[in-house]
Amino acid sequence: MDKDKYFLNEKPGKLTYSGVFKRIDDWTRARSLWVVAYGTGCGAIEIRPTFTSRFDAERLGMRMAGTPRQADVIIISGYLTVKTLKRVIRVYEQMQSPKYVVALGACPINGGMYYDSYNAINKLDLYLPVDVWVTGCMPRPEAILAGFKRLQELIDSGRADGWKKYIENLDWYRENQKKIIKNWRMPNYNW
Amino acid sequence: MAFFTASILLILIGLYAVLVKRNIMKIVIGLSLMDTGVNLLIVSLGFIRGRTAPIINVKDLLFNTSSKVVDPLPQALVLTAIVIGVAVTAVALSIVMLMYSKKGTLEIDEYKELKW
Amino acid sequence: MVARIFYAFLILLGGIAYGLLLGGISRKITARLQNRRGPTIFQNFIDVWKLFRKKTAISHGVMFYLAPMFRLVGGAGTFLLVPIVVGHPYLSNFSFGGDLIVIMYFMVLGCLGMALGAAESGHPHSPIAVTRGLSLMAGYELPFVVSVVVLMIADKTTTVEGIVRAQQGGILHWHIFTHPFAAAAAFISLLGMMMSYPFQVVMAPQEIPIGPPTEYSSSFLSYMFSGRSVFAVAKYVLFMDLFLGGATNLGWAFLKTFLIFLWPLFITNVFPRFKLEQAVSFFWTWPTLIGLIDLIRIYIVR
Amino acid sequence: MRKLIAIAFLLILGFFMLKIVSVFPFGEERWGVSRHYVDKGIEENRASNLVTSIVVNYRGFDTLGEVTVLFLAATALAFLLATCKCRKKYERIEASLTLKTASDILYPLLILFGAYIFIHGHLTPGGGFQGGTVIASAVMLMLLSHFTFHPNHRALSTIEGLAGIIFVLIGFAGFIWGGSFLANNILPLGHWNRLFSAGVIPLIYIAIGFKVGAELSGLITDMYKVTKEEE
Amino acid sequence: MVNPILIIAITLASAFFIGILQVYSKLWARLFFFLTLVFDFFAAGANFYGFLSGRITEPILVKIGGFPPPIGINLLVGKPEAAIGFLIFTIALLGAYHWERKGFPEPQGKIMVLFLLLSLGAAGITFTGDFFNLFVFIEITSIAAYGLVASAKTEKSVEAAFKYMVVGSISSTFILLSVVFLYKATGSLNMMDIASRIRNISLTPIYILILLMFLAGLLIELEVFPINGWALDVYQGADPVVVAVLAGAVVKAFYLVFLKAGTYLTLPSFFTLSLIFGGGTYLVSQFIAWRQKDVKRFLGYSSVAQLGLLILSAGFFLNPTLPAFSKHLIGASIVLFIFNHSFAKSSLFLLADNVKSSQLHGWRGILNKNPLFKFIFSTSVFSITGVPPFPGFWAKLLLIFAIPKNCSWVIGLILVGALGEIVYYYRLFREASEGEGEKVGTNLAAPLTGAILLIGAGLVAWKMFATQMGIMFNSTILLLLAFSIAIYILGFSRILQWAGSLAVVGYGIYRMVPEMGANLHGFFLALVLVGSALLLLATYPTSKRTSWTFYPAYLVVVFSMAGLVLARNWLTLFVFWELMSWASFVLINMGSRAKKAAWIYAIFSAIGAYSMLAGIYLLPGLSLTHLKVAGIMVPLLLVTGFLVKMATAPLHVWARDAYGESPDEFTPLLSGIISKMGVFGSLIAILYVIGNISSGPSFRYILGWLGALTAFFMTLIAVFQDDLKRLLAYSSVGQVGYILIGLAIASPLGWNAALYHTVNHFIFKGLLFVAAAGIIYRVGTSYMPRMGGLIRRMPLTFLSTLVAIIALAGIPPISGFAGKWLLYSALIEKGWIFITVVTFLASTVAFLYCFKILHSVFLGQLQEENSNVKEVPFPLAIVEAILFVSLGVLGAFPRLLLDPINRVFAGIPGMESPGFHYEKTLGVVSNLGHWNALFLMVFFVGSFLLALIFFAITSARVKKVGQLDVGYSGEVPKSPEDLHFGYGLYDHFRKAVKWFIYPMVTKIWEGIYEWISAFAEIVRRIYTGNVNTYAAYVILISIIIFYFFTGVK
Repeated sequence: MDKDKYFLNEKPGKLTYSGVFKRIDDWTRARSLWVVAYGTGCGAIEIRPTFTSRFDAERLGMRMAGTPRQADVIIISGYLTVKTLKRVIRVYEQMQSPKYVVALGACPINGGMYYDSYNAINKLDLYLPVDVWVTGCMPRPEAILAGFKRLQELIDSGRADGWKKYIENLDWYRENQKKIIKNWRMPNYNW
Repeated sequence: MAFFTASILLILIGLYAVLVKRNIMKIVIGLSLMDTGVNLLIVSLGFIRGRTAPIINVKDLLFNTSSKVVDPLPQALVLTAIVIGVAVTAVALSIVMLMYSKKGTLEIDEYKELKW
Repeated sequence: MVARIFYAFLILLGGIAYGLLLGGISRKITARLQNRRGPTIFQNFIDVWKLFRKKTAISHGVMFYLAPMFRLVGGAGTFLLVPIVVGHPYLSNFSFGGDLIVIMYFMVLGCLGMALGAAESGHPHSPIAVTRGLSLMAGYELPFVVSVVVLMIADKTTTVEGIVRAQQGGILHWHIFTHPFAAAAAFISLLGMMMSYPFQVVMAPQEIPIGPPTEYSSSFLSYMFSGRSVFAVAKYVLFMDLFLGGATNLGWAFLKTFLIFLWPLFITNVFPRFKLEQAVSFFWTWPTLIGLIDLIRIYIVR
Repeated sequence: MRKLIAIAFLLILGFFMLKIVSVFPFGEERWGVSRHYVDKGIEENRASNLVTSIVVNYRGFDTLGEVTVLFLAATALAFLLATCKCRKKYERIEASLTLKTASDILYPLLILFGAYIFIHGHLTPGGGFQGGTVIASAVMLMLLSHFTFHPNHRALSTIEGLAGIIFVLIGFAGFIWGGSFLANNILPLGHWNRLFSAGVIPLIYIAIGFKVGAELSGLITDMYKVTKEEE
Repeated sequence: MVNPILIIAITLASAFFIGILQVYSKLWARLFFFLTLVFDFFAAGANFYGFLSGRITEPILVKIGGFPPPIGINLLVGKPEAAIGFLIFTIALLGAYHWERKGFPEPQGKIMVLFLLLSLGAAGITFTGDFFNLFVFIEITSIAAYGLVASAKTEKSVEAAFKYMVVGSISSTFILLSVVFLYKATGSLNMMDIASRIRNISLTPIYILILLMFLAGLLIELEVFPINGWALDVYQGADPVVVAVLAGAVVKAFYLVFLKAGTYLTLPSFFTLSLIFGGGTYLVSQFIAWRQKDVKRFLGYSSVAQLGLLILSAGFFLNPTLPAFSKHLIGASIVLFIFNHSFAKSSLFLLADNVKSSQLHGWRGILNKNPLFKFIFSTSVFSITGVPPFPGFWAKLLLIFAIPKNCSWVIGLILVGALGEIVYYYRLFREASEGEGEKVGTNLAAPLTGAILLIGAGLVAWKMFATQMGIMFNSTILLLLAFSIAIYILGFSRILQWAGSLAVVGYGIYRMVPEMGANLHGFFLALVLVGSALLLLATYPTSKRTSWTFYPAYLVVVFSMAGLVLARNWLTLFVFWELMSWASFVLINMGSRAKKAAWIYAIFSAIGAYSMLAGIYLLPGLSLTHLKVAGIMVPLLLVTGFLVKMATAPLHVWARDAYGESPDEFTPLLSGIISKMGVFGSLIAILYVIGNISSGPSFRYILGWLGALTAFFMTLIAVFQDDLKRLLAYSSVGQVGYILIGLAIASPLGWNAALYHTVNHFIFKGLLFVAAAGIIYRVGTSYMPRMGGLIRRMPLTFLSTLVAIIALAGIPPISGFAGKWLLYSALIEKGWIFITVVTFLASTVAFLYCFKILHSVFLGQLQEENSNVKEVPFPLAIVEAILFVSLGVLGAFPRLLLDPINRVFAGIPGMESPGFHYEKTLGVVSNLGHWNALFLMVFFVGSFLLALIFFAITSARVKKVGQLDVGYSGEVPKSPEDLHFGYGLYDHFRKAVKWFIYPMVTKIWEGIYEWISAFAEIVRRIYTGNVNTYAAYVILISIIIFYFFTGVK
């Protein structure tokens, strides 16, 4: 595992993550979560109320990002088929660090009602490092907001490091991913 | 005057053939007629009333000739004109023969490949 | 000169901060209009910091790399060329560098830079958005030019200072009152310049999410964000100078620019969106015609 | 309609022509340069026939051109019909014995007559052209009556060319010895109304006679042959 | 001196002799035939030379038979007769030689006799001094011609011969009748004698009628419209060799008779008649040729038209009221016309003989088969259409300037006709140079001789008449032009030719240094020479496909521009203008798909040149000083000429394809410098002419509007071009529109703006076109959607293009802004506010295509097929570097250019003060505003670097990602093609502005073309092909002549 290659380590002699800068960084990251909501399953319908007037996720500093390049959080909203997984991985890998994964509903945890489906995955954390799970089938916006609140706490306290784990255990994740995605044909991981 | 009128009429008849006739031979005939008309006109232009031909074969004519003979010059000219007319007619006929050999018809309307 | 540069730097920082703040305010107001609480008005500062401090960024090539700098310098340059307080040793900025014509062309520099960078990313959305932006620019430039020419002819000067000076002596000397139609045209074209609804075609979230900077991320994006903010402030200040009689001190400047800032904000929140061709046609007809009223008046009265 | 238009055109044209000739009353005495020919013709050329005098000497150059025109016509005709595959129109039948015999008798006579005409061209009405035509009519008569009659084409060409050359050479002789082309002062003019008189005029007329005879014969032969070759 | 009678007699004798000889030996006959022709040629030549050298002063009078004129026939050979005689035998010799090489039709002897007698007849017509003798010779000629026309023995040729014969017989009947009537009326047949006798009798209507009858017969032979159907049929149907001799020699003899008739038969209505018939024939024929698809017939139309022009000139020549100098000029012009037409048309017909098909499509591409063929063809066509330095040009010029001012409508007629001529001749040119054609024959010696004679005659005419007309040439320019042509011989090695060209231009610069920069002329001279040298540097690598002619033509363009800007005289300017236009036509035509473009360019060049010529004609003086003219016509005509080259709307139609399809290495010059000649011209036109007319200000205001509309519409159209060069073409045209606005303002500020922008436009557009050349050279296409991402492969080109584009868009720190700033300042100062608005808008729209160039070519996705392209070739890169550095330097220090411009204007009254001054902090200060270029540059570069350094230190780690690694909704893109957005980049904008980009002007021009073609189509239907009809026309026209030109009712 080449940590320099993926910039997990700090650049020597530059502004570091320690001290007051780290504090500010974590604080702002927690309060400026830009979300790419991948509407994989029925959870997609819950994202809209979350972000609009009634529940107003924006007051937490969140907003929808138009492109994975600018996003901090990816929401896996519901069951994930093998076909979709490939896209999800690709989107995740195009996001810039630090980045977080929020999984909604039962399906990403254990397959939910699709536990025996031939093409729905049962355990998302075999393939992507999930920071926050929000259970329910589906979770209501309140629950989603609660999940994000939890994510903010994690970030603020510097514990949301799924992206680091992903890089560190990239080989393991890849193996799992390739096991289930037969026609791989994807560019190599960038970060 | 009758000579003049007649020869002009001949010319016009020739021209009429050229203008109206559809048969190539008739057009050539028209041209020939025209020539004849012109020749006649020339000769009659040279005529002087009461004079003889300009051939001085008698002694009497040797003196004061100009009051006794007609103008010889138009006659000389007409001689040339006649020969030229013959030549043109000959060439015309040969061209007509050639034309006929190409298309087998003398109808002028068939010879309109060149136009516009 | 050094002091001048130093103050200019400070003013620039102030301008960026003001711009970010205005952005936050606008988000807040929008949220309130939509019956939401909305983010804090300092949300933009948080966003910029977060973006600036992201750990990684990607680049697609040299132009891609340089474009945010272009954008920032273009915005900052425009801001610094427009005098905030005419005659003030520092607050008149670098307005000796050029007159209104220079400013109008300098404004394009930043856009051009960003367009180049965006285009180099190779993402199809970028050129779509850039071409839309340029087309829209061709649209709103006409009424704006009409009103600017009205002012230039009326005041017999092409400098911003001259135009500001011509408006001194009372509120009724402001061009917004002396040349109401030209001002109206300019303010309608301001809507296009600010790319607010109904002219929100460039960053059209519905079909080409966030437009040109699709591929930009992290610190690049934070530069762009700052550049855009200061650019907006530059436009407000310019409009203040052109139509609202300029400012005699910073207080007036803040007040007037804030008023100008409110105008597109209120429009943007109540209108749906034009298609691009509708937008261009709109700009080339109604605001232009309105502006022409004053232009013809000037032409005759002159 | 076409005819009417044509007639209208021609009537207008005829009107203009009549207008022109109406200024020259018929038979009116009106001398121009020909007064000189009439008055001085005998003195200068000694040719009784003034027309000949004009044709061969005063306006001899025209005559040279005239000869050329005829030569041209013959050449052009020969050239054009040389490869012509002109279609045969009707069957030819053998001429009757009477005709054959008569033409056999007439042939030398006609040639003789033609020769007479052109030799006496400066004395009597007639001359080279007329004589040549008579000769050619003799050839035509033979062609029509005899299937087997073939004038020697080479000989005709040679005669034709030589006669022309002689005409030009006589002109040249005038140029060299007489001071100008076709000058009639290189030979003694002789006496009025004699056969041997009028200087080069009879010589030229003889050359023309040969030439015209040969040319017209050739012309007729050419035209005749075209139809005949098809048989 | 050779006695003319000898020529005729010997020819006759040998004709008779050949008649004998051919029976025995064809070889000897042929030998004799040529011997005779050679003798004739030398004899006629000796006479002509005698007259030329002054050894023979009096006309040669030959008394045939020794009789003085009225009695006997006589030949009268003066200078014109000798000349025409020489011409006849030269053409005859060439034709005979050509026919011999091709093979005489059988029987050979006969055809040789006919041929000999044809030339003899023509010579006789020329020499004779007797009317009846004339008739005889006309008959000789005609009969020989009937035979020769039919000599091909095809259906067409026989038919043509028959028609010729019928109409010819009517003609000779008229002539014969009138000769006899003349004799009857005057008592003489001698021309001189009749002339003197006619003077003594009163010309009653009847006499006039007789003369008219003669003239009618002659007019039939002279092929005037509409009684020339037979002639056209002959041209189409007969063997081209025969036609060459007929058109080249025989008709000229008839023309001489026409002149003689006009001289001797003092016909009062001769002038009117020749004007009506000559002018009518000329005009109508030039236009009905437009729809003609048969090349030979179409050359026939051209012949007829030329003859019409000659008839018209004859009318003027014999007009007694003409001043002596004009008469001299017209005489010279007639000589040149005859020479030009004889050799050029004969050459063309002989060339046509080498081409299998006589249909237009059969000529497709034949020029590319044989360079010699191409040379002859181009020379002949150039000469006929009046391209300098060929005799046709001088002829036209002399004729036009000889025509008195009260007949100036005739000029219009001549020029309009000439325009029609350009249209169809260059359509043939276009067809013949397009693609690869069938093989052509190699029987080219005779036409080659013709072509060489044409060139020689052109040079001689240049030497003889240029000074007489007041055209002054700078000897250095002439030397350099000679060098330019000489470069041709280096064509075996392209690099040598290139180096040689550079050397010649370098030498030119060295010689011209003293002239440069001192005044307006010097300023443009510097631009032309230095600019061309730079652009020439960049031509080498991409000029592979072009021919030997490329560099000579290029240099001719360059030096004719130098001559043009140095001209102190309108006519000199015009000559060089034409030279430049046509040399650049040659260059444009070298583009492989540029044939149509070149055609349109030729047409519009001609429109411009002719209207300019008409303007110059109407000017009260020729020197480049302030001229007082009345009315708006003169400036309008002059300016139209210049606007064409500037491609100002609505005369811009040629520009798109000419710029887009011309060879890539030439386009920079076309856009960068040649278009600036229009600027120069407009500048001097505004300065010297428009400034002095009473409606000058409003005229200039209209010009300003033209410029603004050009700028706006061309810019708008440029946005939607997908072809790189076409886009740049429209852009170029639009930019020149700005210059025109600056010129039209005519204030110091405006002219400063115009000249500044002129130089600047040269720099950035030259750079862009050079870059385009390099890119197209590397990528192999100019279609932008197929490029993209080239920044990765051509960084230098991208950088220079970027700078050029910034200059083009006029964005501040780069120099392009200076022109914009000056222009807007001038406009606002002047108060042309609506123009200001339009101009502003145009420059905003320009950003659209600027982005398009950068994006489609350099940015976006690199296509797979371009993944291996290299940076542009070295010379191009150097030129790019020089130009973009100069853009940057000028951007920071505009005074480097503004000061020289101010010096240039210092000498012009009213322009002494430039309208602005310099201050330390404010930079350039005008009455209205200020602009500190250096500050902006420093500020921009400084803050940019600052931002960059700050970013580099503080930012996150930046990783370069792959080309295809873009946010693509999680998908993995397959190929760059899917991602590159190049095609239809501005489709949405198109919807918004669709009302503005409707190609109205193009449609209007096309409409004009179609309407004229349709009209021509209707008119040419009168040639029904039916001999009855032809005869009827003859009668009708005769009647009309008789009716209207005599008193007889």
